[in-house]
Amino acid sequence: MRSLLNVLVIVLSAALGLVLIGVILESPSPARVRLSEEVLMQIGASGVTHPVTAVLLNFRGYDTLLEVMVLLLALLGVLAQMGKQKRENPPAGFYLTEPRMQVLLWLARVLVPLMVLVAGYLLWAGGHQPGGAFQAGAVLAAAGVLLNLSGLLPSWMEPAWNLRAGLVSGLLVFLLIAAAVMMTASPGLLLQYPPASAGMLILLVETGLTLSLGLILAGLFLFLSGDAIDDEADK
Amino acid sequence: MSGALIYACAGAVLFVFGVTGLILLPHLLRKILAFNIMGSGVFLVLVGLGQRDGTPDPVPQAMVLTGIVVAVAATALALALVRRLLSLTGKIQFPEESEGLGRCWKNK
Amino acid sequence: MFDPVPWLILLPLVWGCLTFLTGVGRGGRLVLAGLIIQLVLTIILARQIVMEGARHYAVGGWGAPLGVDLYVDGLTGIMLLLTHVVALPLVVYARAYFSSQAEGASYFWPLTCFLLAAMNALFMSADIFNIYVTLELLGLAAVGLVAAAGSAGSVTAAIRYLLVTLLGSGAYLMGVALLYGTYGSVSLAVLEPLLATTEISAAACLAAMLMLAGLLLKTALFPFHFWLPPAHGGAPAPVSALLSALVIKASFYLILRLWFDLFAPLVTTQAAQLLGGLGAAAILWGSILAFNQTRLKMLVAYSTVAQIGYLFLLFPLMTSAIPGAAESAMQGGVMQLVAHALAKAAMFAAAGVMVLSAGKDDIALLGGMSSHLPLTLFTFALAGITLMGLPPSGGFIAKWLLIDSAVSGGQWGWVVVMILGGLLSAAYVFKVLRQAFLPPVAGIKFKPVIRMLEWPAFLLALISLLLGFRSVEVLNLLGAA
Amino acid sequence: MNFNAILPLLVLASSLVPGMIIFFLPESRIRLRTTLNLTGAILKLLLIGYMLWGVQHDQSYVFRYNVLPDLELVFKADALALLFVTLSAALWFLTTLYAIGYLEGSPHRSRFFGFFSFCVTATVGVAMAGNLFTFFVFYELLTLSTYPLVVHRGTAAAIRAGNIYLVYTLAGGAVFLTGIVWLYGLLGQVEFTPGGVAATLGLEYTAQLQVIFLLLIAGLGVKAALVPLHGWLPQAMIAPAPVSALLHAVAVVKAGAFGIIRIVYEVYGIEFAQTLNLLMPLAIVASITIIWGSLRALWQDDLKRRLAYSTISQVSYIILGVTLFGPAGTIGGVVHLVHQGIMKITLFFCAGNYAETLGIHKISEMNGAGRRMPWTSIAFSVAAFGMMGAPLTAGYVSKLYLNQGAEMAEMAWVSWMLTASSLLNAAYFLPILYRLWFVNQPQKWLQERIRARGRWETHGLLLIPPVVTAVATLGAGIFADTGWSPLFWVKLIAEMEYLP
Repeated sequence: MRSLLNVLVIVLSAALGLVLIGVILESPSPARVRLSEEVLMQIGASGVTHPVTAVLLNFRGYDTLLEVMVLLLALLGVLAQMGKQKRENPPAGFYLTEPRMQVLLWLARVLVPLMVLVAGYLLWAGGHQPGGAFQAGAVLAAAGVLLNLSGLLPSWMEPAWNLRAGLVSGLLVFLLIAAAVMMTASPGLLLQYPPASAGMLILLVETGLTLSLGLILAGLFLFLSGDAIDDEADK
Repeated sequence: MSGALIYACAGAVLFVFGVTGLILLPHLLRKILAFNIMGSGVFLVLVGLGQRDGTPDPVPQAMVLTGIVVAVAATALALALVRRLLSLTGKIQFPEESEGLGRCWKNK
Repeated sequence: MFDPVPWLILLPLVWGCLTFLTGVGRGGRLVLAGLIIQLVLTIILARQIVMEGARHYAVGGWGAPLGVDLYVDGLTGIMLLLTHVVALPLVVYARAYFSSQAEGASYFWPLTCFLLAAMNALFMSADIFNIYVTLELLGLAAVGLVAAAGSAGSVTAAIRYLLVTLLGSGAYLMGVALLYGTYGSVSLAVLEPLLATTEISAAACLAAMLMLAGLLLKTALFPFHFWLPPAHGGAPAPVSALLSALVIKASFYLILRLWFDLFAPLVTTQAAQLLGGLGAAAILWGSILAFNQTRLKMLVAYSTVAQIGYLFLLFPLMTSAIPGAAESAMQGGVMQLVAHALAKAAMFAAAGVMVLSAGKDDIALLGGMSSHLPLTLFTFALAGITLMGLPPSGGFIAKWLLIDSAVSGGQWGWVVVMILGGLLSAAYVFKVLRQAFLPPVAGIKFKPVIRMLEWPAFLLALISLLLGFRSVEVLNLLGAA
Repeated sequence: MNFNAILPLLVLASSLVPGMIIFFLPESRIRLRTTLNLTGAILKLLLIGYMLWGVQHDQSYVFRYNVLPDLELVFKADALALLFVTLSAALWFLTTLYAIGYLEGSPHRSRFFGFFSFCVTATVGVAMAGNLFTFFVFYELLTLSTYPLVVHRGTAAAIRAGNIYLVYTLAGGAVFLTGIVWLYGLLGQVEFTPGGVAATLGLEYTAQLQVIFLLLIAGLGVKAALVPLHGWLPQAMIAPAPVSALLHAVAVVKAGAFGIIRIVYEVYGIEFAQTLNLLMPLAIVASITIIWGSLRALWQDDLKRRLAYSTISQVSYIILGVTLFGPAGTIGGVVHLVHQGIMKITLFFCAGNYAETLGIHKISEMNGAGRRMPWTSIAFSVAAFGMMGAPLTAGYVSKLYLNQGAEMAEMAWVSWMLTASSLLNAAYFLPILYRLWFVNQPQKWLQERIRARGRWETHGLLLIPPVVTAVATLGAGIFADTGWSPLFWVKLIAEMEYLP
């Protein structure tokens, strides 16, 4: 029975794959909308020059707002799963005390400042070439993970108010700007940036996002790594 | 057939692999990986089909960026849950379901 | 004119951030206040819809196809109102619940706020990619809430739920990709006329199948229901209530929207009959399984599986050519959705109170409940009346409309299913009620519960019962175009 | 909205509101509970008295409310409604008195009286329903509000009886609903109108209308305990005596019978029903029920069970009368609705008295109880003679008109059947009376819970209601021709139905 079901799933999936490929090779509808042209036409009013950033933070900025919320939600889910035991003086990367790990330690000390620099650059570059808040945030988070792995940054526990503030600051700034542009203009719409100040506002949003995305992404790792160490210690 | 369509077709294959794996693989980490493969497949189709006539289209690219972040978030949550399950039961599998889809229909 | 649309998305997000800032397990009062404001906003919005009809809202001012559009019409208004009317008593309930039982309380408030934000965003979205994001939001928030109980059972249920919801949205997104590849847009307002006027393409058909399949999986329609009972039955009671009453309805709402608007040129009578058949199977099979349960919350969860089935009967009924039959089918389906949401929230809340008081989730331990917690048992019974479709509840009006539609359309098979389903639901509801009339099991000592746990549940049940007298308003709102 | 329109609502509220308050009262607030109960009951009687007066002076009391754009909730206090409302309100008052005495000191009384009031509200709703939809709403509410009363004792046997009760009534309700929705689909609105509304459809719908009739009667027949749908009734005897009294005499079985009256006269119309050949099959079913119930009653030793089978038989007199085409049949059937109610409630009150006072549940234990409890036993005897159709009692009047009706409808076999039934009635009631009065009492009563105090052979509240209803049984028979008898009122109703 079980194997029969498995075979059924495989056969169905294969069929789905074939149909999918067939459909992909089919020619598109003649009435197809050319959205990329529209993007290029309107990009002047978006406040940035890179089309992907324009779509991401202006034309479809609403998606991005929700996307930040997705990350925050995942973090909340992770936080709710944190080990409930109270750790005193959390041991950070205790398994890295062996001498041969010194290389990693050294590497981290060199790399982390560089990574922060790169993150800043990515953030700034996002306006006119590939880059932006998410990439910058990811690099920042990676720096945090590296520090934790090399024992320089302790794992995080139940976040205190300052860390919590940092985690939601990006979303709050985003919300604040979204509401502000709506209320100052009349009739204002949600996330409707005035073309004149759009560039500045987007940079503001992106800066806020970089910081808190870095924290959130790092948190996804750092809030749980302490548990891993606890489990290890239990053994 | 343009280059973009090759990506899209590869995406279709990845998607199917991912779906099959997600349903059939018993180990939860593999399921999570399968989900990521599935997601990548969809992203490839999205971008590949979007620029089938050769010019890159920023809209699907932005969508894929959003999709990737969503996938990262979901993966992180899934991993956290699986870790939790590991520390509660010592297993990285559904307790009553040793393999495959099967048990889904059994309800007690 | 004041426009509540953007605020219904922004405000819950703000509450979510603020409750996260206030700290673990805190912020219930803030959410309560926030929800009252939102309820007022939804009422204003509903009035606007009735007076001025449906409208689009261009986020960022770009408009489709470049920007993301929101769209509100009567159905949106109903869903938004329903969400807030259900959520508000549940927030009061949850505050009392988590004060007597801390398990799962830690991040309940921010997760709930984000859940509500996700639902508001989903109901108003008119952009299939944006809908994908809201679906994921909703899924992650729901999974987080289920997992928060922290037991092995609830974590397992949460993982299963997460994987199912990810599979579902993966399939949905593939459909979006195909539609974008073929038509170059993700806006419903752009896609609808394109699909309606051009020749039907294979890509559109496949996209429709993938998207609907993904949503069916999330709606837990038979035979995709396997993930629902452990997830809904294992979560803390306020979470179960939110999930069973509202979250399931969100994906159903999308099916409704896509089926009758975007994919209207594609769907066939056979497909509608298939959905109806699955709905019928869900009604019968879900009810039988509900009756077989020994745990109260699992019984209620399986009842959700069964009740979802009724919603899908409207698809075959809508194919009727008789004028009026299709209209009553739609009205009946929406009434069923609303009535079930209210009743199921009440029922889960009442079940939670009983489990809390008995200390264990076991129907056999309910003896004596009728004198220990008469109000809660009464709540359960009132909610049961709606589920059984007995007068004067909203469920009865729903069933009346659906049966009326089936009879006048000559589709007798569905009449039999609905009648049988009503009787089967009576079987499982009374299985609980009659147990409560028996003397207490020897050795069991009921814990006293706070009043604030009992009244919100009762209020919900009462609304579901009295809905029958106010259905004209609901249908007015539904009819606003 | 004028006062006449809200009057039907007030009648409903006079038991609903006290019921809701009582439901949430703590167990210990006995006096407040009693006050609420009796205030409600008296208020209801006063309101009904006012409406009775009004209807005789050509006032109409109609309340309408749109539940759906084309679906109305209608309460209408027409002559037929008032007949049933008066019966239930009067008997409710007496049963409440009785129940207060009967349940003294027992647990869960707030719950009991709460549902008791809901039950009467539902009955009144059934009576005043102005269309089929409204009727159904209250018909189902009646099921729901009586279930907690049936299982009130919380014993395994009570729960089992409750299950059987639910299976029958909910299934019946579902069938009924199907018929109603179908009929609404054909007619748009199904308002109760003297002379019927279905005739407008014409004969091309014959087949559909016949099936719908079958569905409606099957749904109503469950509560009216038509054979073979009667199985729940003897089981439900497990309930406390006031509940049995209510189920059998007023609320449940009468709701079924009353529904059949409405369906035949005011939905189909008696003439159209005759044209569709619907009356004869119903008459046959009713006759079978009459004979079957009486036969089964013969073999019961448990007093309440014998009375239950007697109910099955007697309620079908009403239905039989309805099917006899012609005014006399109508009068006989409808008046029996009232007469049977008064007589049967007397019997159940008395049965409760024997059980409560002396611990007697079986007929074989009733030897000589007449001397120990003379008033109860006199009341019992009067009602039993009434059931047999003895002259000077209400039962005689009913049977007289039923026989006339059979003659007018040219159905001679019905007269024979009625005679046979009367003989059977005598066969199962006379042995009881014989034991009561002519057999010596045992040395010691089974379980004498209430001692006789002077002239009070039992608790005063247990004694007054059966005596009052027994007097009413005689009154309705002796003063049948006066302007205040049920018969007079029923003749008015029949006139309207057969008005050319």
